Order: sequence, then structure tokens, then C-alpha cells
Amino acid sequence: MNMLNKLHAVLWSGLDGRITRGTRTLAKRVSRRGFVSRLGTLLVGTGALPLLPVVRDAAAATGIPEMGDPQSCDYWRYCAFGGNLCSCCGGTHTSCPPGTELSPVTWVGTCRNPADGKHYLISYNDCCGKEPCGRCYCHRTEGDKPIYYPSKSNNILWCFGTDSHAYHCTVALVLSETDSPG
Amino acid sequence: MNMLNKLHAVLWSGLDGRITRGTRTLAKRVSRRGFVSRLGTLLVGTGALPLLPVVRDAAAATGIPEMGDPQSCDYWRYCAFGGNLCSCCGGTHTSCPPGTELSPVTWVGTCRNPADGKHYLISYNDCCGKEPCGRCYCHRTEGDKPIYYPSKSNNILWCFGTDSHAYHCTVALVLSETDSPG
Amino acid sequence: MRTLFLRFPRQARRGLLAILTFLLSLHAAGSVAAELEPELGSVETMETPGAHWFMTIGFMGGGNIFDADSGEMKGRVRVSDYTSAVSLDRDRGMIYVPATFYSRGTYGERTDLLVFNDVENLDAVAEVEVPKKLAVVFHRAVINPIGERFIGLYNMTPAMSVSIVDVENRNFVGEISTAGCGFIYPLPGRRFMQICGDGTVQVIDLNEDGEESARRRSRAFFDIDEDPVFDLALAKKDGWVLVSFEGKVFEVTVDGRNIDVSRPWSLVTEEQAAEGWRVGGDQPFTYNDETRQLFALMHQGGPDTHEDPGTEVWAFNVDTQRRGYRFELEEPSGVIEVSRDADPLLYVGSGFPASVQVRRANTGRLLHVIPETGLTAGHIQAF
Amino acid sequence: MRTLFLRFPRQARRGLLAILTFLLSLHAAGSVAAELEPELGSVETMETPGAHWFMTIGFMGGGNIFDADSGEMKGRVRVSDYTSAVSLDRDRGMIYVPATFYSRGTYGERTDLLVFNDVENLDAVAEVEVPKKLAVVFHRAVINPIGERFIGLYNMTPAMSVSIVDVENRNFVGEISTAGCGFIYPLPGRRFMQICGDGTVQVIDLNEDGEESARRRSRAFFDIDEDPVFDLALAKKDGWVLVSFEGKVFEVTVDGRNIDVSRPWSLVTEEQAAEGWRVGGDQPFTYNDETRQLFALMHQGGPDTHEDPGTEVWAFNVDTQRRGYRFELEEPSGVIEVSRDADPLLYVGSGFPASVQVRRANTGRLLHVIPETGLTAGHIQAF
Repeated sequence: MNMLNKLHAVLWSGLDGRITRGTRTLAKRVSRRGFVSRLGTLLVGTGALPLLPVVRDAAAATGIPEMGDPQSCDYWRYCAFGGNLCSCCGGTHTSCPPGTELSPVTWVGTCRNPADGKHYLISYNDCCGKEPCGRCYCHRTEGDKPIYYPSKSNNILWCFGTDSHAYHCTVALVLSETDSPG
Repeated sequence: MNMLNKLHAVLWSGLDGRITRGTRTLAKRVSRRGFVSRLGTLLVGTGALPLLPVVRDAAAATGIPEMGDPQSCDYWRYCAFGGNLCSCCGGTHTSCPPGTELSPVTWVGTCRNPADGKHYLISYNDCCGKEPCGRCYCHRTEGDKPIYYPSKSNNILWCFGTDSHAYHCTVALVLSETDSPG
Repeated sequence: MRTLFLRFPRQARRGLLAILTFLLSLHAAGSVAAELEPELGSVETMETPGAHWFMTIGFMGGGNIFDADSGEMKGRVRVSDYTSAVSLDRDRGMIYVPATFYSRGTYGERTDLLVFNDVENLDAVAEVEVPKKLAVVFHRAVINPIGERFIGLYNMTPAMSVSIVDVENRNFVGEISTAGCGFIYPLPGRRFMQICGDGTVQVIDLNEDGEESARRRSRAFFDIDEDPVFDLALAKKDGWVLVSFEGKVFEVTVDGRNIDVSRPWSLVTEEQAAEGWRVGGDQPFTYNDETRQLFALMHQGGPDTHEDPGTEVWAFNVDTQRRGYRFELEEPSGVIEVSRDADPLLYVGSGFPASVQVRRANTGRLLHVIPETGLTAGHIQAF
Repeated sequence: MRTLFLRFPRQARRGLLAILTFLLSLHAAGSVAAELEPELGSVETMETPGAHWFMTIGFMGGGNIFDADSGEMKGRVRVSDYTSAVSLDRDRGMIYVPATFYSRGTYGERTDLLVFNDVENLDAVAEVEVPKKLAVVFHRAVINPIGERFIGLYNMTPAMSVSIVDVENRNFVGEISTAGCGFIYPLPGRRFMQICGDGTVQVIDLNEDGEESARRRSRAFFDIDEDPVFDLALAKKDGWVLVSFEGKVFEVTVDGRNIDVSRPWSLVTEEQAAEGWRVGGDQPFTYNDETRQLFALMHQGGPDTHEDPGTEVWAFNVDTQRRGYRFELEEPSGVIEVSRDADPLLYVGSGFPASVQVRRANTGRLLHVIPETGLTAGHIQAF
């Protein structure tokens, strides 16, 4: 059990048994190389787990088949995610929380949808202009590249082209189907 | 064992045995009613404990007899202290760290000096103009009064009369001998 | 190097698709079967906060708004490093935020403001500059409405005063010196109460222009050295409930020009007091005037432990002046708050990172725990 | 109410005593036997950082400066929320800090600056405004000196460029577009290296006015998709050492117009690679050019785990290309740094709140642990 898992266990032990699922994502360090966390997103890993046993409706505007919980870091679209899940911050997996601004410039990942076995190109758009939401921190590095190759790097605050580059949270939009993991 | 003690134990267990002394001060909550902590001083309680077994020289300019470690929250002058000990932040118990400004307006406490058994009036001057130092958080409430009685309240950021009221840390100056605990 | 930036003008779907086509043509990672309409992001709006909504404010997470029924976060209102409370105006659809900014973060030029955030978009729509005197005390009662049109802001330099802002005309009205008395506890009409270091409370009336029109003091009913009242007062319809360090409960009722202070009763029996039981915490007690229930965080400790967190929650009825339930907390908590409606929820904050227990106030039963409400518990402000 | 504020003009001892007398006459809590000279507070100055000093920067604690020999904090240099590294200029006694501020904290008007802090007083003495393009990547190489007089600042909008500031004349010189290549890795003379997404490095020369005078690329020596080099490069006298995700070590040597890239060697044997051992972390490796030792945080994991923290520290000699010691960490760490002198100390950061282990670099022996270096480990910048 690593340090963050221990921390988590101590902090929430006994309070609510349901809060223990998802702890494995805690092993993911606080990152964007620490920058998002630096600005306050260190409420590590497992995120604001659902309080109620409802399956959230993640039906995409695109009409592609969906399964999974957009408030969980395990959700398939988040395979190259880095930051706070907007779905825990007053937004959804495709919409920014009130009063923030959707960044028009993004990094991308290629994720496999378990519902149809196909791969999709995912755009990770930061929602900008407020301090970090601080909930449901999620950091996955599938296909992540170094910073000098920005389009595939989630270690950058992608608040470009917005009024403020303060980072709040991130959404995951399906752009297109793609044949292979890129 | 309360939560913060547990946290401390988990975080530092095994790293360095010497770091365990002083943990009882952890029971003191992160405060100035949370404000100092809000601004970043939540590196709870026990503080940056001395790394070396030296007895620090706390000889006062006043020439009064002294004993104790000014980097420890237990040090006698800190009986009504609230904030970060400047002695852990690049200053001493009587001097501000470089680049900060000594607040000319303070709250006071009356503390008993164990070296001579006498009581002294202590002025707690905040050092201002930088973000909280974040080390050696110390909160003691002996004689502490509510905020509407400011001169005896350590729940106020006492950065008045300084260029900036950003809180960095606090020193403890002996003002005078006094006959009884006030 | 293959650049792969997506640049799409906001809400300009056509632009996006054009760029997307370009992008996909560049995307060397595999051929693309692009039949799909690409998803466009959007930005949510927020409904008017319900009776079971609250905001957490503290170290990090400052301004996060939650619906205690669903457990979901609804949004975040921007606060400054020095903001310790906000004021919700349901009628105007505004959240007023007192804020202090420096041009260089912690230094440089200081600006003190009341920022108007519209509830729907949780965005700043106006700001009124106020004297650079906003108090830096972490306390709920640094901001409150006074009457229908004014907001009071508590100043401390360390001289104590109150700035008045007209939220209808969006301008600064003036400053009222309140030497020796602190905070803004609103009363019916254009009137507010303050607690004073000499053991009294003070009531100040504003005229319709927001200027002071009357001021008077109660009798002295506590001694600052012997047993001061906490600086946290609890709202009732025609006054405020005060609690002393030793657990004495005073009801202050303001009726016309009369300030009545009730004979105190005690939260602790003599036996409990002998066992060391006392109130304590950062936000140590709370009150619902609909059900006349008072909830206190209790711990066992000596004098000067008025900020120690509670190990138990005790629930009282202020009419019968008797305790209902008590329960033990898994972890000590310094923060308790209750919703203001007739079917109240009780919020207990603790932890690092912090979470908030949502309980049925009538019974104390735990309904659920909202995780990640902030890094430290900070304060909970019921809406 | 008895007011008891101490107001003393800075360093004006007489004023203090006058007020103090007044104060003591008011102090009702007991009669006073005041023979004592009251203590006056003061403000420290800081010496020039030694070879064993470092700064932590991360979430909170940003800019805290420590002496690893004594374990004491020496002071704090002010940084902005978006600062990720600073540049120490021992000759001029300055610490240069790239900083971005908004007039309203997280919104409002943006200002990007290079702030000059004098080492002695750790206070801002000058600032140079630069284009509002400072990169928001948490990385050491966003700022570095170029030659004796210039500071390079890495921009990303997301277009990549470098702003040049003249620290002698304290003015902004200009901006150099560096499309496809990132960071500022200084080389002897007025010259710096960048790492490029096409698998090359780029070297740019400045003339004596700080303008670009030459630019050239190395051969392509890595593949961004197959096995990219980390964006963290390690300084050697005439070039930089690069490490790939799979642990290949390249030495880049720049000699006149020639950019030589060595044949790579590997941090892991085939057997270790088969066991899944690989480099990872936020600041995953470090290098001391005096002793030619490279230290890496190693963990067992699959592809794409290049940011996972290390469970062990491995120490290598880059001349023999062989490993010296290895040791296991109590808690995984993502941050390692070594001092730059001939008798180096090794710093390993971890924990929440964070602490830094100080170890003898030659042996790995733990000397002591510096607690409370920040809330999260963040980065460690050796001075």
C-alpha cells in the first residue's frame, strides 16, 4: 500500500464503506508534473466518489454506446486524462462548470470504448478561469509524451485562447472514431 | 490518537525516529480559526523539528534567563501563539525572515518563564508580505479571547501597518515582566 | 514535428469541423473512420441554491457549492485569498463576495472589493470598490445583508468599522465607525447587531440611504475575562442566540428600541461541567430557528480549550432548554452547520482532505458523506 | 473596552517605549514590575546560497529555501501561482523569478514579469514586463541564464518561443520563435539547447545584443512514438545528458558548430528490463558532473508509467556506464535532485505534507530528513 493509499485509508476509514472503491487510482501521483496539484488539485486520486448507487447516464451526444461512470477516473474516455474531472465540479464529462470557459485548444488521446471495442480520438479540454476545483483528481498517462511534444502531453495547463489561464477542471470529448491506438 | 496524529504517524513513520517528539501539539487544530491555515499553513502542528540535538540559544536581548527550544511550539513564550514560528522560516523567535516586514501592531499574551518562574508580557508580531511560511504551525489559546476583543485574539491576521497584509510567520517578543497571568 | 492543436472558435461548429478535418489528416497514428459528429463542449449554468445547499470555504476548495441532498458539487464561486464568507441574494440572483487582491499576489497595490457574481453563471458581473480595510478574520459574519438593499462589510485596521454597499445602485455608501464592537449580525429592518468587548451588544440602524440613524447598547451581560460569549451568533427571527465559552446560552431579542437579553441557561449540567465537557471548535455550534434546535460540538477539556474540536455532537431544544440526542464522532470535528429550513440537514466537517457528513438534524442519522469538500474542513456556510 | 494595541514605528525604539508605557498603564491584568528593556523585533538578511542549498517549489511552500547541511530554512522567495522555477545569479546577488499575475487572482488583467529579487533581502527590487506568453508547464527549464547577461524564458501559447531579458540593463530584448522545440538548456557562451518533437535537439546562439545569430539541429536520435527522451536534461560542462523513457542515456556535446550525440547506453540491463524496471517520476533523475554520477528513481511498471514514482534509487557512473549502489525507499518518491559540487548531497522528496531526505550522494547514506518542505513534494531546485 503506497503512501497516498495509506493516507486515504486513515482519513476516511470507517466513515463510509462505499468510499473505498476506486482507491487504486490513488497510486497515480498528483501531477501534470505537479502543476495542477501545485495550484490546489491535490485532493488525491480517487475523487469524489458517487454517493448513490446510480449508474450515471453518460450517453454521448454522438450516439456511441457508453458504459461506465464519468465521475470515476476509470471511465474509458479518461485514458490520457490529467486533472480534475469536471463531472465532480458542477459540470459533466462534456460540459464545464458554471462560470468557467472551455479551452478551444487541447491535447488528445486515443481511448478504447469498452461498450463497442472501438477506439476513439478524445479531446481533453480544460475549463478555465477559476481556481482548481480540487475534486476527483485523475491522472493517466496512456500515450502521454514529454512537454516538448505538446499535443500529446497532459503536463501542460491547456488554458489557451481563454480569458484567463487559471485551471479549474477538464472534460473529455469524443472527436472521432479511429482505427488504432495512436 | 486523533486524525492528525494518525496522519503524521503514517506520513513520517520510519523515516526518522527523531521526528516523533512533539506530536502532542498536533492535537491543536489548524487555526486562527482556519485562516492562517486557509492561506497555507496547514503543515500541522509539530513543526520543523530540530534535526540536530543542539540546544538552541534563545538568550534574549533582555537578558532574562531562558530555556527551551524556540523552534518548538512548547517554548514558553508561545503560550498564546497562533501561526507559524518564524524560527523555522529563516528568522528567529525575535526576528522576521528576510524580505518580510515586522507588524507594528500585535496581540499580547502573558506567559510564565520556566527559567525564573516569573510572568512576562509577550508581544506576538506577525511578519508580513509573503505567503505563509508553512512550517512549525503552532496554535495555543491560553487567555485567547473572541475576535471582537482583538488585543487578546490570535484569530486575526495581525499584519496591520505593513505594506502588505499577507501573513508569513510570527515572532514572540518579551515586553516586560508582569506580576500575574493576565 | 507534427503539430496537432485543436483550435476551434467557441461554439463555432463549422470552424471546428474544418480544423478537425485538417487535424485528422495530420493524425499519423492510424487511418480514421470518421463518420461521427464530434462532440462540442459546453458550459453549465446553475439553478438558485436550494435550502439544502451549502458552500465550503477554507484552505483550498474555497467557494465550492454543494447540494447536500444529492451530494453533488454544483459549482464554485470565485473568492480571494482573504475572503471568509459570502452573501447569497436569492431575489437578485447574486452572490456577493468581499475580496482583497494585491497586484503582485502577496504584495504590490491592494484593491478591496465587493464582487457581484450572478448565480446563474457563477461569474463576476460587477464590482464595487470599498475602503482597503476589509477584516482578515476567518469568520462568517464579516459580510451580511442589512435590509433589502445594503450589504455590510466588516473592517478591521485594527480599528473596527463597517462599510456599507448599496447593491441596488451598486455603489459604496459609506463607513460606520464601530469602535469596540465587531461583526454584522442583521436584524429585521435596516438594522444589525454587533458584539462588544465590554460585555454588551450594540444595535445600529441605517436610514433609507444606508447611513447610520441610530445606535444603542444592551446592558452588560457577560465579562470578557470571566466568561466571554463566542464571536459566533445564531440567527433567530427577532434577534440572535449567543453562547459563552462555559456554555451559557443567551437569547438577544430586539424589539423596537428595546434590546432584551434573556437569563442564560447552560448547555452543560453541573455534573457534565465537572467532567470537563465544553463547547469548542472553529465553527463550534449552529442553530435552526424553525425547529428551535441548537447543535454544539462538545469535547472534554479545561479552560482556554474553546477552539478544540468536538468529539461529540449534542443537540438541544432552546425552548425546553434540554438536550435531545448526543452522538460520538469518529474523528474530532471543529465545524458544524445546520440548514435553515423546517426539515433541516446537519453538516459536520472534518478530515484532511476534508469531507462533510450530511445528517438528518432531527435524529442525527448519517445520510451520506460528501468527500473532497476542501483540503481542510474550513467553514461551512449554509445557503 | 480596553484597547491594547502596540503601535511602534519601525525601529523607533523611543516611540515604542512611549507607547509601551501607555500600554502598560492600561494593562489591567496585574501591576507591572517593568525594569526590562522591551525586545525589539528585527528582520534577517540572507547570505549567498551555498552549494548545498536548495529551493522547493510545488503546491504551497513554493520558493522556500533550505540549507541541506544544517537542515534549516533560510527564507522564502516570492513566486506566483504559475512560477515553476527560478534562476539564481550569485554574481549579481539576484534571484530571477518568472511570474504571472491576474488583477483579480484568477481572472482580470494578466501581467507577465521577470521579477528581480535581491538575495540579501529576498525582496523584489525590479521587474521587467515580458510578453503574456510564459509557459504554464511545471518544469525546471522554463528559465535559465544564457551567457553572462541574458535570461531566457520559455513561452507556450501553445506556440513555442523564448523571451530574452537583459538582466544588466533590466529590459526585455525580444522573442525568438522556436516552433517544435521546447525549454532553455544553456550552453557555454551565449547559447542554449532545446529538445524537439522530431527527435533532434536544437542549438540557438545569441549575439551580444541578445538577438538570435545562429540556429542548427542535431541529427534525429530518438523517435517520439517509439521511445522519447524525457523533457528533463542534465547539465554537463559542454552539453547535456538526456534519458529516454526506456532508460537509454544520450550525451549531447556541443563544440563550436558541431552537435555530437553519443551512442546511447542503458540504465537497465536486459534482465532488469524484463522485470519491468524503469525510470519514472515528476523529477525522475539528476546528475552531478563533478563526480559524473547519475541518480534515477526506478520502479517496476509497464509502458506509459514514466511518471510513476520510484520505489528505489539507483546510482550510476556515466563514464563507466555502470550502476553503483541502489537502495529502496520507504515511500515511493517522484522527485530527486543532487547538488552540483564535488562533495554532493542527494535530495529525495516525498510525502504529504512533504519532506526531503538529505543523503550523502557518494554512498546514499541518509544524513537527515528536513520536514515540512511543502505540502506536496513538488520539485527540488539545487542552487
